[in-house]
Amino acid sequence: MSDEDTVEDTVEVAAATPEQAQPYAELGLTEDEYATIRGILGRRPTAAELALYSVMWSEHCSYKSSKIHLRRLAPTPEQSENLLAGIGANAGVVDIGQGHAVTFKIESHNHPSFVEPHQGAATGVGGIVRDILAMGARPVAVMDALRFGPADAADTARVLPGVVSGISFYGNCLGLPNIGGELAFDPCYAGNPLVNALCVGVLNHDGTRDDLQEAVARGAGNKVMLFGSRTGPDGVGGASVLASATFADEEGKSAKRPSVQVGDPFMEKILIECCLELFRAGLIEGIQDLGAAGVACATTELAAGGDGGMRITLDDVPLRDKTLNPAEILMSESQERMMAVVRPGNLDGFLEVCKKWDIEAAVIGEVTGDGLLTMTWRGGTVVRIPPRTAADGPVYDRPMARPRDLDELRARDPDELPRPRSGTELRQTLLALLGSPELGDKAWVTRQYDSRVRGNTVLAAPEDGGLVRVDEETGLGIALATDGNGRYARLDPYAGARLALGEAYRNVAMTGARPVAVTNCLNFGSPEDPEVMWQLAQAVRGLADGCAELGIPVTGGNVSLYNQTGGTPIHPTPVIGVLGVHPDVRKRVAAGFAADGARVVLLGTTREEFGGSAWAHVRHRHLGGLPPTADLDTERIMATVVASAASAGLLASAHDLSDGGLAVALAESCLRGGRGCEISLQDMGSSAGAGSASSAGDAFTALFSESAARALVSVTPGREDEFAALCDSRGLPARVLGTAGGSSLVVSGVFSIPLDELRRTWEAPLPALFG
Amino acid sequence: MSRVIVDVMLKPEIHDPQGDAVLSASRRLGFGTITSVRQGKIFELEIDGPADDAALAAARELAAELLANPVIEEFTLRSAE
Amino acid sequence: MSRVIVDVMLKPEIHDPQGDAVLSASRRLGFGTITSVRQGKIFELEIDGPADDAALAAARELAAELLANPVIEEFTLRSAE
Amino acid sequence: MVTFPGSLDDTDAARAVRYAGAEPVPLWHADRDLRGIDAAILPGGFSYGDYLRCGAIARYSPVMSSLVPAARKGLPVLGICNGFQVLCEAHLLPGALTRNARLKFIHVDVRLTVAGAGTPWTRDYATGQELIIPVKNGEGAYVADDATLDALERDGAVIARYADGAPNGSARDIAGIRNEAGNVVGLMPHPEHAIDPLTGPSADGLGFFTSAVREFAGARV
Ligand SMILES: Nc1ncnc2c1ncn2[C@@H]1O[C@H](COP(=O)(O)OP(=O)(O)O)[C@@H](O)[C@H]1O
Ligand SMILES: [Mg+2]
Repeated sequence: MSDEDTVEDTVEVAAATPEQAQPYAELGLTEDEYATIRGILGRRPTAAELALYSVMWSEHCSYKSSKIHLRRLAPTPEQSENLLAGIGANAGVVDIGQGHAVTFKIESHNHPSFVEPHQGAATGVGGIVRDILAMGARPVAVMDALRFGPADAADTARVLPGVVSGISFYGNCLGLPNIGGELAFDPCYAGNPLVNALCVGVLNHDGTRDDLQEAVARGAGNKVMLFGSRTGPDGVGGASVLASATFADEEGKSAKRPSVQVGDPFMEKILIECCLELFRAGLIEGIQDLGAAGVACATTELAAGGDGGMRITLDDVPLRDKTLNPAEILMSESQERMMAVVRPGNLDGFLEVCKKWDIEAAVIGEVTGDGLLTMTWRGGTVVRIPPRTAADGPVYDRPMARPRDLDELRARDPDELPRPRSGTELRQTLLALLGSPELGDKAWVTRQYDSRVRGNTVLAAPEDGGLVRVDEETGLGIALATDGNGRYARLDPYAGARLALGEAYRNVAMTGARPVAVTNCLNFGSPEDPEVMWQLAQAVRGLADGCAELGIPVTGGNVSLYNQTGGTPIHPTPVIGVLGVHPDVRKRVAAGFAADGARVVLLGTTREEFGGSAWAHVRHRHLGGLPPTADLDTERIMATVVASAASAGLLASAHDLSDGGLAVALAESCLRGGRGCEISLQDMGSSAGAGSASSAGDAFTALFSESAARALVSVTPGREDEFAALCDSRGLPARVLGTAGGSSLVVSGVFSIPLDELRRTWEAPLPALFG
Repeated sequence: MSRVIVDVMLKPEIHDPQGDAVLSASRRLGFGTITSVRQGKIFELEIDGPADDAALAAARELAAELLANPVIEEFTLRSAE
Repeated sequence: MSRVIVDVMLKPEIHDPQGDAVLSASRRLGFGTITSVRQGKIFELEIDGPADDAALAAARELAAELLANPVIEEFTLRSAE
Repeated sequence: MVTFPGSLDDTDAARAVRYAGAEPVPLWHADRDLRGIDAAILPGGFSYGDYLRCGAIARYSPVMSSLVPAARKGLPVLGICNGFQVLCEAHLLPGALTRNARLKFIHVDVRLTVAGAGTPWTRDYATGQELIIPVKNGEGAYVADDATLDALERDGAVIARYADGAPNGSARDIAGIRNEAGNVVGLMPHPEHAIDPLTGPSADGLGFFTSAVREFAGARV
């Protein structure tokens, strides 16, 4: 847009024209923020500086509303024992022993995925993969946690298939197995789907060779390299920026800039291989991926993390569109780009590797010693700022208020809902849950994902946790799960975060792995709404307390705010990812009943807990009461029991209980193993108090309550006593329910459902909706 | 029976990795004079009745609703003899 | 600088699931008069120099070698003004 | 083992070769040198992003300019998924692979019936043997004109079929074919993902690799 003859807004021009009006509000800065910037610089910012501050100080990049709360997540020394990098790095890194370290992180791409589902979701995967790569790791797997409006809503038919095809297209083409994720539906996400993507990578960390990379620009004279795709107008600003006086040259003539970024997974794939080769050859001093806020963010963060300053020649940025001006170059969100700091002596080697992979690379500047980030364009200085002032951004302590409707919501007790009583009704209830989009088979989605590529996937969806082999010799592996439940968090955000943590932890534990670290994506409404801020603060507190109880650290994450339709925020939805270490993946445990005659055992305690349950949601579209109690002590004990039992070979299967409770878990273990079971509910549902153990009311609680910290296992035939003794020694409640085998799910005296019928019902919902 | 052809191209400012890949392949094959490639989609529609305004209007509506993604693409109509 | 457009279509005897999917979607949307849809690819080439025979020849060669797979596809050239 | 930019299942196929008892030799797409290999595998993936047509751009890489004549002279070549697509584009095999019938990428374990056990890649199987092997592709529907299909069937050049119907719309449920001489084989499903029940649905795919290894072990004696 800037013609040769337009005068560029340089630092000198800015100093000489202090009164010139600037479109700070259109760029999303408040009057106070604008004044702060003027104060920092001692003059008005140039157009390029304004663009840079506006993106760096955006909620997305600066965490200005959430930072004050996120501080709670800082791990204690005890929690960070094996932490090589934590919050503040591109992604946290955990030492898993045997010379391996693992880095993982989850990130949102909610808004882009609503505008253009396919490309939005695809570039979401691309972005999180580059974060992992920037730590020096080879990305080895991805996961996706998805939430949409009602499954049968017209817009869901537009958004869901597009999001899934985008994740499939990008992840498959990158050669990263998709090992799991989530799929949930709720009217609260109708205008605002949640698309959270997780990536995990593995790096060497063995004393002789350490692949860990840092996002820093150190050493005056070192070169700043931009490599990968060319910079185009992708994602620049949006209408408000373009409508502004400064950014459009002539009324009406301003080229329309797209806010949609298009992903190029092939470029990302060769970029990954190129970076890994650069790391191996030791050619890089510091590296940063380009995500939101592109060159502005990468230069600022590298410079802010370094020991000097940085000088950039914007003319040297390889452009796809020659008409971009400095502000646009800085803000462009073109995908598949990385920035590295390279010693002059390594420059030739660096370029050689890039050439081998057919990756375009350019020297765009160098590290200086003056403490400033300086950028020039056509000979003029268009940016000169102290980089930390842009990288750190403001911190807000926004007002908080407990939601006015919370008491009313909690008073809406699920006890008032009509409960199934007879065996026939209970049978129907189970089939209705299994046949719902919420709880039905997710294969319509997961069949579009390659879960096998790289040949190390031991468990993937629909197992509780994904499990990936890291070392072929020893069988060392990593397990991952993501979980979140917006309904629970809506009823109680503190408990909701702990429940999500507990569930992800439990899912990882079910594979036989030991949970070791946490990442999280906090999806909330507008921070300017005090009720949303209260939810956020509660959820963060819940997560922090929960992690402390479990003794594992939060290693990183992402906050996505402004998730709302009109004035209505989504349910607060903290999505928690847990990483586990599996000592030997050959001893993994899966969810399906694997042996005829195996004793089926329920671990944990069942209480009458239906607030926010799948039953209330699917059968009655009801949300009220209190969510289940998060029992992290039991989660912890259960994880150690399952890990010991798995390594001793005591378990034929293990499956966590969550949405839909025991009934759904039983059905899933039957379907997954291709084997029925016969169980009895004698004495269950005890805390329902009086009433005889065999009454249908108790059967309902036993089957559909969603008490946390429970699991359904089957025991290797012949090892029953050992397993019982193990549970006993750890004080873990373990109730024998019956045995696996046969071709029906039989609950004695209540109902019997042939596997065929279960399977038909379970497989039906998504194909019926999406073809 | 009439035939209408709908050409769908990415908007000029939208990144076209496919076109770029074809361009670099064509360079490797020695087609040095080709300086840019953009890849799009083409739909040949057969419509009941003559190639009149009504047929074109139907094609245009279909293109806008289904064939092109207005967020990133634009389309043009041609009527084939 | 000249522009040549290459249209690549599946040969008529080759099954076109994309076209069929568009056809059934168009039926669902109520476009009853559309009786057949075939989907193809379009390549817009920019070629150094005038739109002369040499430019067309280069485009034809590229189409034959790279843009179309002769086993299943056929192509036509157009020169764009 | 050829690696194109965008090859993905190359490490997996190399592992399968190791499991079969041979040494995988990496070949880089930009090198013409075949490094004295006994057999070549073109692995799955998305070479060059599969942006034009799957395999269309890889076909013109330098390594293919050496591989195509070597294959014509009898070098055993196995193309898996994307590799199959490259072999068709390079006209080492007839026909072409097109978009899946339902237009979506599909990853599913399928039952295959071995139809031609006589190639260097299938000797360890019996004709009629059933295998459980994953398919995963977006453009896996094999097409060719009827005359070509008839010829393939007449010559016994169809080496594997989908036993329960093609999940991707392949003509006549064809999952894999060989060339006339039998040394070049293209296969849509991924045997390298079925070499160990720990990481795949079975170990049924290993036979493709042991077949070739046995061939050379024998030849050298
Ligand atoms: N919910 C959270 N919990 C913990 N750390 C967080 C959270 N959200 C963000 N972070 C951390 O803040 C830093 C900046 O996050 P982000 O802007 O998403 O990274 P990037 O710049 O790589 O996109 C990262 O270290 C990230 O892990
Ligand atoms: Mg980052």
